[in-house]
Amino acid sequence: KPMANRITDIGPPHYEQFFPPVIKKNYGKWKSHEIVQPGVIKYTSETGDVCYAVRVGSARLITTDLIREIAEIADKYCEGYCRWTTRNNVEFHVTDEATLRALLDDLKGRKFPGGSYKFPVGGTGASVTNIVHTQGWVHCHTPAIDASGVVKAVMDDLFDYFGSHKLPAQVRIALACCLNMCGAVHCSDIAILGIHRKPPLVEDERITGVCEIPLAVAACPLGAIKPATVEVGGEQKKTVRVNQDRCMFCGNCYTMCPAMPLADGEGDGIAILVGGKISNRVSAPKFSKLVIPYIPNEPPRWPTAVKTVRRILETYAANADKYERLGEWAERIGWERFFEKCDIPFTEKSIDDYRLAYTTYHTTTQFKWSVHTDNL
Amino acid sequence: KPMANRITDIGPPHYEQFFPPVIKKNYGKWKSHEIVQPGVIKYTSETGDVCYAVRVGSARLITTDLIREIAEIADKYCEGYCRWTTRNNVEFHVTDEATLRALLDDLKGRKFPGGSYKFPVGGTGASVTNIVHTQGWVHCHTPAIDASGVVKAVMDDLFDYFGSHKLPAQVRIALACCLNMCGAVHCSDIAILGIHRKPPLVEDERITGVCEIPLAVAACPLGAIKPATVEVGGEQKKTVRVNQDRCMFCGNCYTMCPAMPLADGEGDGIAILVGGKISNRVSAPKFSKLVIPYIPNEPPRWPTAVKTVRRILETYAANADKYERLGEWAERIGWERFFEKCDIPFTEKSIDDYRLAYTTYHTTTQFKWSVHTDNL
Amino acid sequence: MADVKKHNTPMVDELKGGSWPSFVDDIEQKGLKGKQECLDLLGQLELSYEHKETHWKHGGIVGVFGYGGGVIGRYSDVPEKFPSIAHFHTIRLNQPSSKFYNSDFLRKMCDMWDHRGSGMTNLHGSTGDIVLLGTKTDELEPIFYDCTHQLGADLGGSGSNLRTPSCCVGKARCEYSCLDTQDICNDLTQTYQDELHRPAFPYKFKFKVSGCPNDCVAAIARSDCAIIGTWKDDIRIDQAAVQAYIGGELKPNAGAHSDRDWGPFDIQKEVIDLCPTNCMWMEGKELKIDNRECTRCMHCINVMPAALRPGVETGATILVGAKAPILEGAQLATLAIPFIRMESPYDELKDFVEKVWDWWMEEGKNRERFGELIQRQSIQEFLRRTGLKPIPQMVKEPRSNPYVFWSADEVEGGWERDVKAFRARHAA
Amino acid sequence: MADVKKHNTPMVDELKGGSWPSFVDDIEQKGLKGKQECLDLLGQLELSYEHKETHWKHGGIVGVFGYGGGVIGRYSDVPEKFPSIAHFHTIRLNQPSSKFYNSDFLRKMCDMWDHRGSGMTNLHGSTGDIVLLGTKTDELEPIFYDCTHQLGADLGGSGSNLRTPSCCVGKARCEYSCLDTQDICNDLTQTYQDELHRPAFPYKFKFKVSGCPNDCVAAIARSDCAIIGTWKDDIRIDQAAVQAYIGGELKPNAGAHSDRDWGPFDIQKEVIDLCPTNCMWMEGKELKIDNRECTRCMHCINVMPAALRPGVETGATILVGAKAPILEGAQLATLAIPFIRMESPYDELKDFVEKVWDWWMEEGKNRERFGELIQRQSIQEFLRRTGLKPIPQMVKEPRSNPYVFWSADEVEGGWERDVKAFRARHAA
Ligand code: SRM
Ligand code: SRM
Ligand code: SRM
Ligand code: SRM
Ligand code: SF4
Ligand code: SF4
Ligand code: SF4
Ligand code: SF4
Ligand code: SF4
Ligand code: SF4
Ligand code: SF4
Ligand code: SF4
Repeated sequence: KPMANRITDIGPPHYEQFFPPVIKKNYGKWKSHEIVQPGVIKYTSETGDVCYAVRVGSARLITTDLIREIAEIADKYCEGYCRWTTRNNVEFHVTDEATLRALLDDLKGRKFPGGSYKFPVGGTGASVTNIVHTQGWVHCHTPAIDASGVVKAVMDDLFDYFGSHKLPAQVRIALACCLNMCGAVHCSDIAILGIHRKPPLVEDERITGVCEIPLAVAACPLGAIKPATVEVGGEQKKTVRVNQDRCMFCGNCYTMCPAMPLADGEGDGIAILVGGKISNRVSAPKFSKLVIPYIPNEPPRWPTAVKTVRRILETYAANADKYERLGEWAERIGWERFFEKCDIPFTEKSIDDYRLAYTTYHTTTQFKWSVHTDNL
Repeated sequence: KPMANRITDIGPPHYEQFFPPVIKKNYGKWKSHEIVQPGVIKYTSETGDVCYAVRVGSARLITTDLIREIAEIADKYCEGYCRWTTRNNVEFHVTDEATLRALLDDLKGRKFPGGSYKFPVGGTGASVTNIVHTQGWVHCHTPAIDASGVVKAVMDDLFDYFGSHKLPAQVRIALACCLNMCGAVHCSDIAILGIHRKPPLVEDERITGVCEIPLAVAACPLGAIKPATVEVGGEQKKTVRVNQDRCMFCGNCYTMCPAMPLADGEGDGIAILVGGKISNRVSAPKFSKLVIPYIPNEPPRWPTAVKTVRRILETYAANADKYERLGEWAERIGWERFFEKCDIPFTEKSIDDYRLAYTTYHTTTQFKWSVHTDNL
Repeated sequence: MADVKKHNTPMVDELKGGSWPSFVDDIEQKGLKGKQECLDLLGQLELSYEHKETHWKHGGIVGVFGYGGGVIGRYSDVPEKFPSIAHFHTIRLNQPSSKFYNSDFLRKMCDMWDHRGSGMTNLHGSTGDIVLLGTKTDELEPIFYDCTHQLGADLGGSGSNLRTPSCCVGKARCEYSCLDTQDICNDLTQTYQDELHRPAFPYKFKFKVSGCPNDCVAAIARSDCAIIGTWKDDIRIDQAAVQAYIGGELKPNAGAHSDRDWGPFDIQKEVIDLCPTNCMWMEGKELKIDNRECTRCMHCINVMPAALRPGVETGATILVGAKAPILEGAQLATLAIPFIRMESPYDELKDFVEKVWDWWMEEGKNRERFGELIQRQSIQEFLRRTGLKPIPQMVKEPRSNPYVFWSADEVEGGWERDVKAFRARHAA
Repeated sequence: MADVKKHNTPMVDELKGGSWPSFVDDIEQKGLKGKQECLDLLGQLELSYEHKETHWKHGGIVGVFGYGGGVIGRYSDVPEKFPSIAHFHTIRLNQPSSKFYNSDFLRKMCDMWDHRGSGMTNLHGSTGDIVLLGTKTDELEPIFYDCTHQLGADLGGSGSNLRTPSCCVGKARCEYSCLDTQDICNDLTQTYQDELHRPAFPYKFKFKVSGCPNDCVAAIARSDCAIIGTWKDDIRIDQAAVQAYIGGELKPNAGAHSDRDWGPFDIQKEVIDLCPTNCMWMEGKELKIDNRECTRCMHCINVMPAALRPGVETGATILVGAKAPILEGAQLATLAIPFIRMESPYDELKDFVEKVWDWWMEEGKNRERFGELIQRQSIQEFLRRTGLKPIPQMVKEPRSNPYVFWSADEVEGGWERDVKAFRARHAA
């Protein structure tokens, strides 16, 4: 009887009940911190208390069995508490070194049958932490790529950077499986974005049954959709037609109308954007910029995307200054030099032609000579 | 018989015939220069030749009598040659110091009856050089302000800065008498801009006679003009109506249609923009930004505008670093600080609401406390 | 358990190798223990890997009684092959602020979800919710009942409503925090339960709360209303600790660069020269900051956390209108209120938020985010609607185009003009 | 002369005082010598000072036979009061490149203008023309005759045509110039006489030529096609002269700061630290430049002109589309060609320009500047029309929105898709 004694609008459980004692006691009293090793941050309080936060990577897409295992670890070492970070890592808190060592040992030993770590420790400081990502083919209806699989492939490749502090600054990678960009892809150091490249199909037979034509027409930001009447099986049917040359594959029509699917195995794939950031540290938050317009979908291990991300990351790592985020580096050396150093071909796809395009035009004689100009 | 022996399309006289001998001889061979005193630049050639350029201010709006006087000076000291600069100053070239001294003495002595200098020497280096300006009430049909009169008033006040090198960098002042901006007002350190603030009148009786209604309608960038039919003296007349709340006084309708005048003695006046530049030195060229939306027209000597320009100039001079242009300074200290230091009230008029407005929104937590936030 | 059907998933299986936690292994293990949904999900994923296309149908509106959000309807488009995931709706459970849990809560949740759902989750969704991944329509009401009665938990947002607010770890563990991020997040969530559960907005609306400008919850990029901690007074300096950094006893940036040799710490190069406002300098052995010129970017504090701390006169900067690209292009949040004191019950903030909503509900078009409304109607209109004053901090720079609107009452003599009088002065 | 009528001009007269050259005095003197136009102009200006409104009528199309530009029609709207300026058209005479003159030419021009016009001029107009200010319709043909026959001069541009090109002083007197600015300017003017005199464009089109990135003719802000000198090889360094600057024997920036005490010259602070690319450093007594990283901003050269000089492998950077605000907002010119060799007869440049014009004449709307066409149709279209290759130097930064256009032939399988096949894979 689910409707009996109905309770509504109680909101989330109150956070305070979930605070480990040391957190509760020292709320607002923390004085400083030190990352004692990758993945382990030691916090010191004004009260003299100390708290070690141990951060472990997670696939985010996890089962209740894995959550139970986390609960078990929490019970064993952490008085029953744990937390998740804003980037889907898990954190355990302990207050003494002995427990810390035991916990770390324990974590290292836990693996999946296939050999992957259940709880790799890392993600702090100048590392690559967990990839913020979305649903992909596991749950969404609009994706152009998978999410969890791509993330797994990329993180396997960059695993060493998760558990170490070798980079000039933190590198935040994000993935979104379509232009809706559920996540922070638009402001990430490196972003993996699912894109469609074929205009929507129009299901003339179905459209009036499943959506309102005016809504479908209005959905298109470029006015590429026009109402139309066609003959289907001898009957006049209201439908729409897409001006394919004006379509930029945003998928908004499909969001509004199920009879206009975009997904296409051959057409869909990955775009890579780089140089975004969120923190206000030194420079203001920045958008990511599109540097590679298309990489085909290559399940299950997406080798080209993986290689490309690594190449960008390592070129950055080898060249940037300490504390310098990827986008700050690219801006300091100039984008011509970024493309040159990363050996990425520059294409017209990287040139803005949307609403604010003019503000990205280069309006000075200041530029650097590069491979792009060497033959002039 | 003007049509007899008609010659057309001969283009301008060839420049070379007007080169002074030293210029002709050393074309492309100049090695370096030195500003020996404000207004006097000494050029040295690879050939060993030397040429002094003496720059004198000019009202630009000058009579043939004054030009004859210039020709006379050129004959006397410069083998008959002279030139005008891209900012409407006049330059005399001499090749030895004695002639230079004689020329400078001569120039200093030439004055108009009212006491103003005919040929003030200056405009080089870190000075305020001539104000680039336009027609104003002396010749144009769309001005919101006078040009020559305002320039005279401002330059009288800043005269000392024309003949000296006291500023952190060059300061380029420009004036345009309407939003058409015939000049470099949109990229000047300080810009004086004539603005209208009343929507166009519509002369219903006249409009069909003097312009095409569809052209008038199409002229408006904001679509504020709609065709209309009204009764004039019992007759139905085609005309237009302006949605006054959508008008931003650009004057484009008047440009296209004489029956839609904007000029209004009470409404028109001056806006001040600052921080533009053209050179690619250190920073890229920049647009000027609107910091004072309105100063009433105060002929003949525009005291408020004059005072305001001086205040901005002197605040800049007192605070900027050597080589730093006004806009570079404002960006370095932050615009909140610019308004504070210059004691200019910030109004909503300085906030962009045109096509690319979003790109001027402040999208970081980085800002400075200022008088504007002191009461929060 | 005997009847679970494992599909042939050669491609998906390749994601078991490598070091990063394998969701495939995790899910397969769970499936092999009896959860057919897990095996069907991997099976369908394999099919997607073959086709390179998703196999989920478009949307589907499902939910619980009286709520307009919190459940995302989802159906397989190959249900005959994968019948256990024919329905595969997700539940968004509103997470506790900053995502601390105890094992008791987690276990109860797992039990419930094994019982009524697929056993698969996302911890957490991008907005912050606990995402329970995959259940059937029939189970929705029971799940809701169990959540509210047994877990003391409620649904999060979806659709055109307030979305689940979220926040950084803040004062619970971070010495930088200028805000009680949890309390603010929780208070807003509780205050606006109705807005969260019953869509009445033109589109989604998100709050995110970060304790300082490092912005660890990405508020400035992802929330219609970003609440970010800051301070008005001076950065607190412990000069002895500054010397300890200079002397190498303390590791810069708390050791964040430990695995590479960047040479000895150089305060001039690593702190003073990188300060974006150039407002720091050494005076002998003293580090000096001209705080009026500081823009609180956090860099110096991040590099020397044991020596520098934010001031004590704390509050929030409010920025509005961030969003992903659909439709007009992505926006970062725009500074609206440079400083607001944040003391419970946050009335001043709520008053502002409600003015924002009033305007947006009145003028916003269907599926127009708040940031797009500002772009369409102007910051000026935003100021009028919220009663805020224009200040230069709201813009990167003053406008460069001269297209200023004036209203009749601002202009001497108003706008009524007489054509005849004009032509008396000026012959046509 | 006895019959000249001086108006009462108390306000305008106030502009005789002060130190800056007084146009009022100049004009009044000329008027008192017998030019009624001068006195009437001051009279009408006085009336404008009273009304705070212009007293010129709207436009008026006048011109000389066979030309569509070069004359701006102008009529007083109070002709009865100021009959000598009832007609007051201006003539735009195309100036010689970089505006050198000899006294003979100037005197001839003055004689002609005293005879046929008002005796008032602008030297020069903002575009660069010799502006002869004020004459009557009847005089237009005779003026044109006199100009072409006696002065060897022709009209400049006005209306929807090529406007009078102009250039900086360049190699004639400036050691920085990487271009023969005069020759380029003159050559383009002569080559495109037809385009200059007979409006066939959607709107105006301007060329300006600056010899180096200091851009003394403001090309980047004011020309549809800006031709700006630059170099590909290394900055030439005279190390002895560098030392002379350091030692104080040479004045920095050629003495441009002479009237204020800025302290002794500090090469680190004044040159090396201000270099926008940080590509300079001292190695012992040697100044070093990593020229591949230099963006040729001119700063170091400007500060130490006796020590540093542009390279010798010179050419031009071409930027297109600058304009004032009407209508879409001002534009600075956008980089189109990073480097083009500039040798007479400049065929490569002209080929580019003609492609630009073809596209613009085909697609440009009435009164749409070339820069606006690029904005409307995209840089991509610009590249297609001109055959240029996309290079990163054309943009400040790559796009941040993901709204990329693809064409069918770029996409595997093209765009023709079969709904039935799709639905065979995916049940609706
Ligand atoms: C745990 C977490 C907050 C939470 O509520 O969950 C957190 C925790 C800390 N952040 Fe963060 N940040 C967390 C997400 C973020 C995010 C959000 C994101 O990535 O989506 C950002 C903005 C990212 C961006 O700018 O693109 C973020 C930008 C920072 C910065 C700025 C770094 C920079 O160079 O720009 C600092 C300062 C620093 O690292 O010195 C910082 C500093 C910190 C400190 C040192 C604060 C403190 O004293 O406790 C914490 C440990 C940092 C570390 O891991 O080395 N945190 N931090 C998040 C951990 C995510 C993870 O699992 O990896
Ligand atoms: C004569 C003239 C060229 C001409 O063809 O007529 C000219 C001549 C010189 N300019 Fe210029 N510039 C001239 C207009 C300009 C303009 C255009 C304008 O103002 O409308 C600019 C761009 C203005 C801007 O950036 O907003 C201009 C930006 C420069 C700069 C860059 C200065 C800066 O700090 O950004 C330099 C470099 C310098 O001064 O060291 C420069 C340098 C020079 C040098 C030193 C070049 C040389 O070696 O001969 C010349 C003497 C400079 C002086 O006056 O101190 N010239 N110069 C123009 C004189 C105008 C006048 O009468 O005052
Ligand atoms: C589940 C989640 C992704 C995830 O894997 O974590 C998600 C999933 C969907 N998002 Fe999202 N969004 C999710 C967080 C976000 C975020 C991130 C955030 O909230 O911080 C964003 C970017 C920030 C923003 O709000 O702009 C985001 C921007 C969008 C958009 C584009 C909105 C825009 O204004 O640009 C859409 C399209 C729409 O609303 O029609 C969208 C639409 C969707 C839909 C409902 C698909 C659709 O077209 O209707 C997805 C349902 C997927 C599914 O079947 O489960 N989702 N979506 C996230 C919510 C989980 C949670 O509640 O915690
Ligand atoms: C005479 C001159 C101003 C001056 O005092 O020097 C001038 C005067 C006029 N300009 Fe201009 N423009 C003059 C140089 C400019 C410049 C500067 C330049 O060429 O370097 C510009 C800005 C650069 C540009 O082209 O964008 C300029 C941008 C305009 C505009 C706005 C164009 C735009 O795209 O934004 C208009 C409006 C129009 O064309 O309808 C305009 C229109 C006009 C008209 C024809 C008025 C009109 O609305 O039809 C003016 C006639 C005034 C008169 O009665 O004498 N004038 N005009 C300049 C030409 C003299 C010459 O030939 O040397
Ligand atoms: S990014 Fe697109 S495909 Fe991925 S979860 Fe969000 S809406 Fe779905
Ligand atoms: S995908 Fe986007 S651009 Fe293409 S038709 Fe649909 S709504 Fe329009
Ligand atoms: S700026 Fe305007 S008013 Fe002034 S000359 Fe140009 S068009 Fe005429
Ligand atoms: S002045 Fe400009 S905005 Fe106003 S009606 Fe005329 S064209 Fe439109
Ligand atoms: S945003 Fe600031 S207060 Fe919050 S966790 Fe990050 S560093 Fe700490
Ligand atoms: S917080 Fe940032 S701006 Fe302020 S002093 Fe530190 S580094 Fe400088
Ligand atoms: S633009 Fe360059 S070459 Fe031309 S005058 Fe100016 S400094 Fe000399
Ligand atoms: S020209 Fe500019 S960028 Fe090049 S070395 Fe000199 S200062 Fe640096």
